[in-house]
Amino acid sequence: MAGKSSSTPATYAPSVSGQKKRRPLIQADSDWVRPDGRSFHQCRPAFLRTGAVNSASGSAYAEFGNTKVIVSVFGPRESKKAMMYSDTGRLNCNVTYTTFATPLRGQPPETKDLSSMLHKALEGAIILKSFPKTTVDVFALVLESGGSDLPVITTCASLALADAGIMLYDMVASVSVSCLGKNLLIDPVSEEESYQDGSLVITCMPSRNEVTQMTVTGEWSTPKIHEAMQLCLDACSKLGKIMRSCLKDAASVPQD
Amino acid sequence: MAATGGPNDLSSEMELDAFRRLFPLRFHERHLTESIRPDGRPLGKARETTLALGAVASAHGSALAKIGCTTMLAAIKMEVMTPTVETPDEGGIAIDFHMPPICSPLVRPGRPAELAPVISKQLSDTILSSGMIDLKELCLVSGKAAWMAYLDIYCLDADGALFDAALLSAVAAFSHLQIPVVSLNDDGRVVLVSEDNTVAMKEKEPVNKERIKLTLNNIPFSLTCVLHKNYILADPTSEEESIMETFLTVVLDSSFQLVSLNKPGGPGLAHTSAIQDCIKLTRQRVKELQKILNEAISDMEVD
Amino acid sequence: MEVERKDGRGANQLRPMDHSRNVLNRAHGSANCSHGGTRVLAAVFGPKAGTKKNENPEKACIEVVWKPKTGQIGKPEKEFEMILKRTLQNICILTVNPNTTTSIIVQVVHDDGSLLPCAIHAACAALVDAGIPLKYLAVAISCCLTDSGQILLDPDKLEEQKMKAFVCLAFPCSVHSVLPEGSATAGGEPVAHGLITSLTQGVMTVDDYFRCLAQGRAAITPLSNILKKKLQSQSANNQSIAG
Amino acid sequence: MVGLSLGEQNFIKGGIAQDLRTDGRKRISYRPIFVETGVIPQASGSARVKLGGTDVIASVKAELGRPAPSHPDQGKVSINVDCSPIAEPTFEGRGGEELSTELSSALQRCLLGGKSGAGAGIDLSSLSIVQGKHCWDLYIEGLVVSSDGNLLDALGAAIKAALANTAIPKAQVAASALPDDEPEIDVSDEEFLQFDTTSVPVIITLTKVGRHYIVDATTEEESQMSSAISISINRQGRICGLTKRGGAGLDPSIILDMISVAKHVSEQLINKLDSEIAAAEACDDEDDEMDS
Repeated sequence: MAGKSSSTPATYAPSVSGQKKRRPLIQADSDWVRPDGRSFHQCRPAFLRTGAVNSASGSAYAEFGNTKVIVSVFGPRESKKAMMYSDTGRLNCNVTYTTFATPLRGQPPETKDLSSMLHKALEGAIILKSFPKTTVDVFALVLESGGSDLPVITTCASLALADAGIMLYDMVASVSVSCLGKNLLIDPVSEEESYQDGSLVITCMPSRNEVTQMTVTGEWSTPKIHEAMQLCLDACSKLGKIMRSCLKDAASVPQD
Repeated sequence: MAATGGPNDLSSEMELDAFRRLFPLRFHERHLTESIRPDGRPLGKARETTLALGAVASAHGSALAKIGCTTMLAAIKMEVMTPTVETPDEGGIAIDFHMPPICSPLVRPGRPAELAPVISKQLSDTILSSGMIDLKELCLVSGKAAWMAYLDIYCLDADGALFDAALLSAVAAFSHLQIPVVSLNDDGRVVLVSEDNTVAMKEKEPVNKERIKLTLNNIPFSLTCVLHKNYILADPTSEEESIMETFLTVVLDSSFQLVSLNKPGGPGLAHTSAIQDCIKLTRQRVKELQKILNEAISDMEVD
Repeated sequence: MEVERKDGRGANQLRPMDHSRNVLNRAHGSANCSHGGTRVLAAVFGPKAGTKKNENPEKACIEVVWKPKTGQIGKPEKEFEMILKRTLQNICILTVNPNTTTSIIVQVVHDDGSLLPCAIHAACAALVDAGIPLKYLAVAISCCLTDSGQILLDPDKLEEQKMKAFVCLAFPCSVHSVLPEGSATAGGEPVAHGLITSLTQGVMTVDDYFRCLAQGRAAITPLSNILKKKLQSQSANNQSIAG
Repeated sequence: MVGLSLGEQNFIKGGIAQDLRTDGRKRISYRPIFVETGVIPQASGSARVKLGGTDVIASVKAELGRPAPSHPDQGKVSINVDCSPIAEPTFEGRGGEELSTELSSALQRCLLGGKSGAGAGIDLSSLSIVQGKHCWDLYIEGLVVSSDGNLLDALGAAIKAALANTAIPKAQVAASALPDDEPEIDVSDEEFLQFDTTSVPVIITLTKVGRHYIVDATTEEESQMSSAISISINRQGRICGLTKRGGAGLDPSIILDMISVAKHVSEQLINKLDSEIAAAEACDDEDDEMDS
């Protein structure tokens, strides 16, 4: 029997010879084209679908270009024994990556950070008082990481929560913008993210026009932040419409 | 709820779902007497199976297999390893089965399901012992460099018969596998030969120009049956699995050789006649799955 | 075509077997079982209150911990644990003490081939020693298939690796005493012919498998008599000590 | 956790509404800040900051390392925060872990800027010694000694003071080394390279309670917060990082309003902090003269 060697020998991924991803030189507002041909203020095509996992009380699948995420929500259930009594419900988020999500086969380090960011993004939108003493578990699995993963995870999670019938103040949409020199690139792909100067990620409730989470890195002037926020907010409202239509036609076609 | 009148008349006026939740075994046995199952399938029929190749762009070979609601995503990433001394011209396959917390309510992020390592071992035993892949094809430079195929299978939705769906997705991922073209650069490291920088190609000719696809001989397919009081149910859902716990997993390869027959105990006993029926069902299932796999491969070649 | 075995045994000849019970004093039940070179020690810690998280409280829950000889618990050990647990669920009467957990710890002392059958025997003997109600004893045998298609019983480690394929089978021990007469011949076949556990490794043809099944079943009846004699003789002198 | 009765909660909210907080401060005024540098001799630089009841220590350790392949011309900086259980009983065991990861990622986001290194408070290229081969790795450690709210601002100030106190030994390539193999670095222990911390941003946390927002909230005020924003602003008034903590949603216009208030407050805070650091450095040098 070909016994599998218990400890797999050290392996390395053959990297592309010679070519290093240099940051493309961009003059101020030249007509530099983004790697996938989009204009600066154009988001990737969004594909959203609910009911991806049958054994979960609510689930959703989201695909933005190459970023593919599945989120499943397990409805209000009894929380862990260690937890004390609390008259508001609790939210428990967990984000994991598949081993083949990133081009290089390793787990990206900041999954713990992503889980707490997802938790902060969603806790503002859920009516926690509607399920006291219990916990809602939101688990996300990133099948493929193609850039701006956290916004796609947050959007897909809010769709899964709606599919699970959890009471929400409003849907939650999230978009990220990265700044490259003077230009603002919306919904960046992982290549653009690797050489961005700064980034701004906004999670907001489109129809209530409230921001539940916002993170900025890099150096920004106030007018730039204002312009970037405006850009994100109307992208979020467009995304909110797409999510609503996705929920409507999921409800209209009876579950087979 | 005094059960004076005996549970039979009680079930007649009780609402269907309550009866299904309160007396699951009796609910299923009422169906078995009419040899039909709650989701309308006859006993011997498997659920509707679909296969999609190339589901993950960042992997060298990937496949998404769906049997009823059970969904498995398998992906292969190729990395270079130095072969062991005893087998200088053989590559390696590392197979791992993951059950992320999204696939079923029983799995918590902290505690992995205890079924996952068992299925992972059964999968690697089946694939390695079935001789589907000749490890010599994974060799690049004998003794110096060979391919290590990392096959990772993720269960996206656990609704019974996990092993069958996992094996199908693994086999499909191997048939979709594209081995990258590589060449050896001066200090002995294997590097990708990307099409555009042809200038680097000049002095280093690609080592494995011709071996892009793996040849798969006798491909294993499996069917899990549940034995319950001389009934045999093929391809159980998770509800049927949790109630009737006697499983018999038969793995046959495309030339109908028995790769493995696995009955891990459970309350029921398997008599020879029951085993023969299961093998007959599995033969039928192998033909079906073979057709589905060939269709998936053919329309992958088309586009 | 008769394949000559290294240690001179005949094709159907088993290795010398030795079972001894009550070897550990702290465990509720314990047994030491050796088939030729393979030795396994099993300990049972009696029904403890409460069942684990996802277990069914109406039935007794069995938990198996498999301790390998060296190294930590990897995937093979997890698989053995699951198989042993399901096998013991078959032979134990689970409804006797519901909502309890019986934990069985199997420690591999030395592995010289056909490890699982030896572990099953050790676990059964330990359960008997602990006085856990059992429907019947499980008797296990493993047989391997040479390239020429000949079947050898109870292979040792070297034979296991050399052979084309090997099958491990577990049958219920002859069960005349416990079950009422009618149910002994379920569906025209004596219950003893039913298969509790079957685990195969390596590719073989279907009728090879059925030949292994028949050969294994033939070897079961003498094996179960030896087993029962050993257990009864042991319990006899236990009474004398206790009495 | 501090258990506040309903009366106390209304008292706090009412006070904030009338711009008079429980300890007499205005909405945008800070508690007294004490800075002490050089508290840990073995570290390359360290500082202790007391912000009212909150007391944190930051230490910077510089070590030789290899630059990351993606940025061969820059050094590496890693920030790690540890909440010690002496600060609060809930930090016992793994309790403080979640808060410390949150604080470290917020600090990382505010001080290190984007992936390409632009906008970083610390000039990473000044850390490089030999391009691609050797560079300085800065390990910044934050320790929460006692926590009375507003931990992030205190840690930001402590790190800024610790960096000001940091002295990195000068390192050159030993002349005798052959050009192609690993050049050894000899580290002189007399001349030290002082860090210019003018561009290191300072972190302002604005906590929204009811309809108003306050600066430098104590633990009681933080327990009443509906949401909070931490903004890091450098001397030129540019925003180097922003993190919205807390649950409730905020209207975008309020966020912009908060940013402008933060910019206004940051000027005073930066001047005050620089004077405190200069004072601490001065009394630090006096101690050296006294005992040398």
